[in-house]
Amino acid sequence: MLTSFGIINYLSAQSGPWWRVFYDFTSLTKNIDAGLHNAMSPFWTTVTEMVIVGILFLLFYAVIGLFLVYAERKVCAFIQNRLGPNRLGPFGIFQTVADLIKLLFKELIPIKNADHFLFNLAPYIVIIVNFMVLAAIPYALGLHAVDLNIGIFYVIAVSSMSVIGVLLAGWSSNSKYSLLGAMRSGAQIVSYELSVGLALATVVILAGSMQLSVIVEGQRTGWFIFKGHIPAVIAFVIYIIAGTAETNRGPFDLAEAESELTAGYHTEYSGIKFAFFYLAEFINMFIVASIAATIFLGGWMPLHFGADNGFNRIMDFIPPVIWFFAKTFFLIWVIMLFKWTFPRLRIDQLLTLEWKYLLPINIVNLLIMAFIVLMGWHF
Amino acid sequence: MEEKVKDIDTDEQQEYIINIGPQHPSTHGVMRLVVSLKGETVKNVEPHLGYIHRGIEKMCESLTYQQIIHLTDRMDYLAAHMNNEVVCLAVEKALEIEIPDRVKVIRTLMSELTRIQSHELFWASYGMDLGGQTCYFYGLRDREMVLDIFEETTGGRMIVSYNCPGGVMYDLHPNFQKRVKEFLKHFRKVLPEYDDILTNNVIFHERTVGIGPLSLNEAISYGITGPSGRASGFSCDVRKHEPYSAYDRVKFNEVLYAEGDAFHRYLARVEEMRESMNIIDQLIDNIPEGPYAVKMKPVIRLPEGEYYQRVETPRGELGVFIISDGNKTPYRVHFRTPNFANLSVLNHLVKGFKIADLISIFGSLDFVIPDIDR
Amino acid sequence: MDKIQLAEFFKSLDSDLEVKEGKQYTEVTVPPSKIHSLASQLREKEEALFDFLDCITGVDYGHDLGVIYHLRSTKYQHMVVIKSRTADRENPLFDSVSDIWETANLHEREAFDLLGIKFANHPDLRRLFLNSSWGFPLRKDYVDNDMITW
Amino acid sequence: MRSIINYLKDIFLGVRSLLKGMKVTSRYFWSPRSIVTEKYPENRKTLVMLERSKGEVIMPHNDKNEHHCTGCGICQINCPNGSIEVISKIIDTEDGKKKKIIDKHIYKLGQCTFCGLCVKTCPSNALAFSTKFEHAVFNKALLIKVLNKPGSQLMKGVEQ
Repeated sequence: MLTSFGIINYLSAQSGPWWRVFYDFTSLTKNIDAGLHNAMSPFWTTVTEMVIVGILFLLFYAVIGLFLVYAERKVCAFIQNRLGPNRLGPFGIFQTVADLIKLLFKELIPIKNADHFLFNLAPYIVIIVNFMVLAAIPYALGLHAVDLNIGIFYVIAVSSMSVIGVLLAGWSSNSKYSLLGAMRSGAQIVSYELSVGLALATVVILAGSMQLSVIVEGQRTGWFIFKGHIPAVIAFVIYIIAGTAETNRGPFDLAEAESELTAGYHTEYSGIKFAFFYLAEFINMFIVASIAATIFLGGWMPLHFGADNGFNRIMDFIPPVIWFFAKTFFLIWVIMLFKWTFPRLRIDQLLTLEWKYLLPINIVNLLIMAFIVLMGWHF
Repeated sequence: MEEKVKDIDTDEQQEYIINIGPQHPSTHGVMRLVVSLKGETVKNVEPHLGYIHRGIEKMCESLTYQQIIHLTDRMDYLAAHMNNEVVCLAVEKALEIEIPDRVKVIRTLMSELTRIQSHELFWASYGMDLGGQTCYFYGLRDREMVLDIFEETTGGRMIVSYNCPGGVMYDLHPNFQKRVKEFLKHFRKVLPEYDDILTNNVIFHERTVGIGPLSLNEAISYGITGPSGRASGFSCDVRKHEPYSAYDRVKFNEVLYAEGDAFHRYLARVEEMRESMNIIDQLIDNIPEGPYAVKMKPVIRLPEGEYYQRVETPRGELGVFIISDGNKTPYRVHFRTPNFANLSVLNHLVKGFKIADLISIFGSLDFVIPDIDR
Repeated sequence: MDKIQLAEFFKSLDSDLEVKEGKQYTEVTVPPSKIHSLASQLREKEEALFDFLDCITGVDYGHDLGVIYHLRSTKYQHMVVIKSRTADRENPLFDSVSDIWETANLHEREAFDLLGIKFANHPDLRRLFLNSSWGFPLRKDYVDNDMITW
Repeated sequence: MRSIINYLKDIFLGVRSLLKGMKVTSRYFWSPRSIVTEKYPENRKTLVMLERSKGEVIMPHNDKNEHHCTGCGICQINCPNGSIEVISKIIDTEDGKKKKIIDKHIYKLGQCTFCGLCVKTCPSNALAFSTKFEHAVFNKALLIKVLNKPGSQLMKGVEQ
């Protein structure tokens, strides 16, 4: 009820039609903040805002998770000449909701020889890490939970923590398959963290800032993938590959590798705890895609070429939120295409790919990018 | 069973033993592999069999020769036609019956279609074993067309039970030629796609080239036949060396490679699909007219003696050894199944490779578990 | 080599061998004690070169137990059938040929499992399909007490 | 230098092979016509089974409730796993002779392996395969069927 203060104030203060809000969320959030400040003390304002944001992110998490599960099943079905889910609702859109309900009601099978505390803790670590990264992503102009000045650094640092959850899950299950899967996952994520970091660093050089809002703003005259010439394209490709590897997906799903380790680190999990891992995989994919979209493809920034012209104004007509999600879902589709096309790598080949191919290319690429920026050859 | 129970704590080597199977996605059936690991490296693999042993050889001793046929379908269910054929050929040879040309050609055509569908399933499941799930659906999509051809003529899709001593059960369906030509046209179109997705894929190369190499001498000593043996350069095609049915009147190449690794075992199968299409091309337009079966006595009694007959199934050489004492049921039937012989090489091949390679090697040998267990 | 040459070849190896012209292949009968030496000779001799073991079949002849080997040469494509039988039903013992042909390992285990034929010097002679309390189902005197009737 | 060229060549060829694979899968993604899924329960009305499809063994009856089965029992002898049991009875015919006719032709669908020997060997063509394939029941006893309909008779003219 208190929040409606801000919205009312905002709407009454707004000059244009109500849907202008989709183009700029800054004044909306500011007005809500001001309204809350009028109603209560600064401490309680902060608490209320945190609760509101928390609830919004929980909802967002659930909706995106369910949608991505559905999308993956549909995408893989179309690739494989199948129909995919088609029973519940039109085109089976309620299939994942039904799956979720089923998973909620399923028994949580206790493992006799498992380390119960760690076993129960592991899924939450994975989920919490997801939330922490989601908070830093700019979804649209002004729709941004925290705009850290070290945004990229924070994203890299936090996302690499999810390996702890996976390792805990594998170790505490006291199962041989799980342990093998967890160890693979550990080696994999630690290695690919490097490539992710270096690929993002390439763009940081170009943008001159780590703050995500500044990076997006810097792409007003053109996305970084166009601005940075070939080095940016290479960095983008490397980021997508390394990001896919970091999410344990696609050709890099060694930690799960159902033809070798049945289900890898979450073999022993059941019910909603399994669902947490399952959802976390999809949210991870969303995170990787959204960061790639933000850093390389301009985030919520529409497709712009050069300074103010007719083309840019037509592009501006599409709201930034739609731009952001369109780019993200396109990248998610690409990552899904990887998974459903390629065979799985072996663990030593996976590390070879990282240390012998991606990392050297990445370092050279970084130098070239630094040189280009120094000489001012970028657009 | 006198199991060698290895106590992990007291074992100096600290072996890490995992069970792959009896229920596991990549054992393609009910089979248990006890794998000793050191890190991810396989030290020893011990197959435990018998989960679906049905005692077909014992059952055959109480059935007439016509009735045996329906049991052989259930050994190698992907090559049901060849399994039927081998018993029929043995019986016909024992009785010294001359088989009409039409039957020979029908059997050859059906055999080659069976080979194509079996290799397609191999392609599909091998891709899935290595993590490329889409392969499975593409392979099965095209395999369905062959199964439809089978169903139209024989009434069964996988378990065809189409042969009987003296010929085949029913005549070819009038649509047979048209359907086969449609299938060949479609398959020629999609086979390059198979190559794009899997054969030429760099990840697939990484996973298979040089994995589980088998030399020619080892292949012969271990009795590896079929495409797996031919990938090692072992010329073991029964169709060439001891032609049966109409194989003496068609031209085809025996696909031989020298490397003998998982990739060439795969490649041999893909190339065999092309050879099979050539064989079908040569025969499909000249199916001779005539009876589809010889009139046989209702009760077949084989003359006393021992009979051995071999055919080439998609997985290798299938032999049937019948000892007859002159009764209407055989005295002893023994099947020399290709998968059973091929299994013996598994431990030798996987030693020293990673656990992921175990799946790759196991898949490349293309096992059908009921054929091992019988 | 054709059948006649093969028969002569076997005579030259050991004059005691009982060589018979079967309907399909040359059939040689040897006593169990001589199997291993004969097998290694067949494998090694250049003119015969039986390097491929098709299958090993254990047979229960009612009173005797026997083993039948189908051997083939991949070079000359000729085939021979080696037979051997023993009257000892309690402890039928043959020499293992798994050191000559690796594939014999599993085939001999199968014969042991289903017929109770033992093979001396086999590296790993255990039941293959059934557990140790099971009888030997392919023997003619096997009675299945647990048979399920419909 | 050569090693660097080989290194770059490896990367180029590898990436090209991967892109080729992705081309195939993405082409199927964008072509909904290639979907081969059969929407089974919905298409039951239009589903056409292939005529020789072996669904179950039936005994065709004509409009007058007559069949061809003489009760000779050849199908029972030929069945490899005892799925067929022919129970016959002796009746007195009009002209006072004893005649053996079929009482019950019991067919155990749950045991049948669809080898087709009964249909093929029947001397009077009394048996046939139907293409019905939906046999799921909750009770195993329902899979034991009596093929001759109650009150049915041997068709006139079929040789005993």
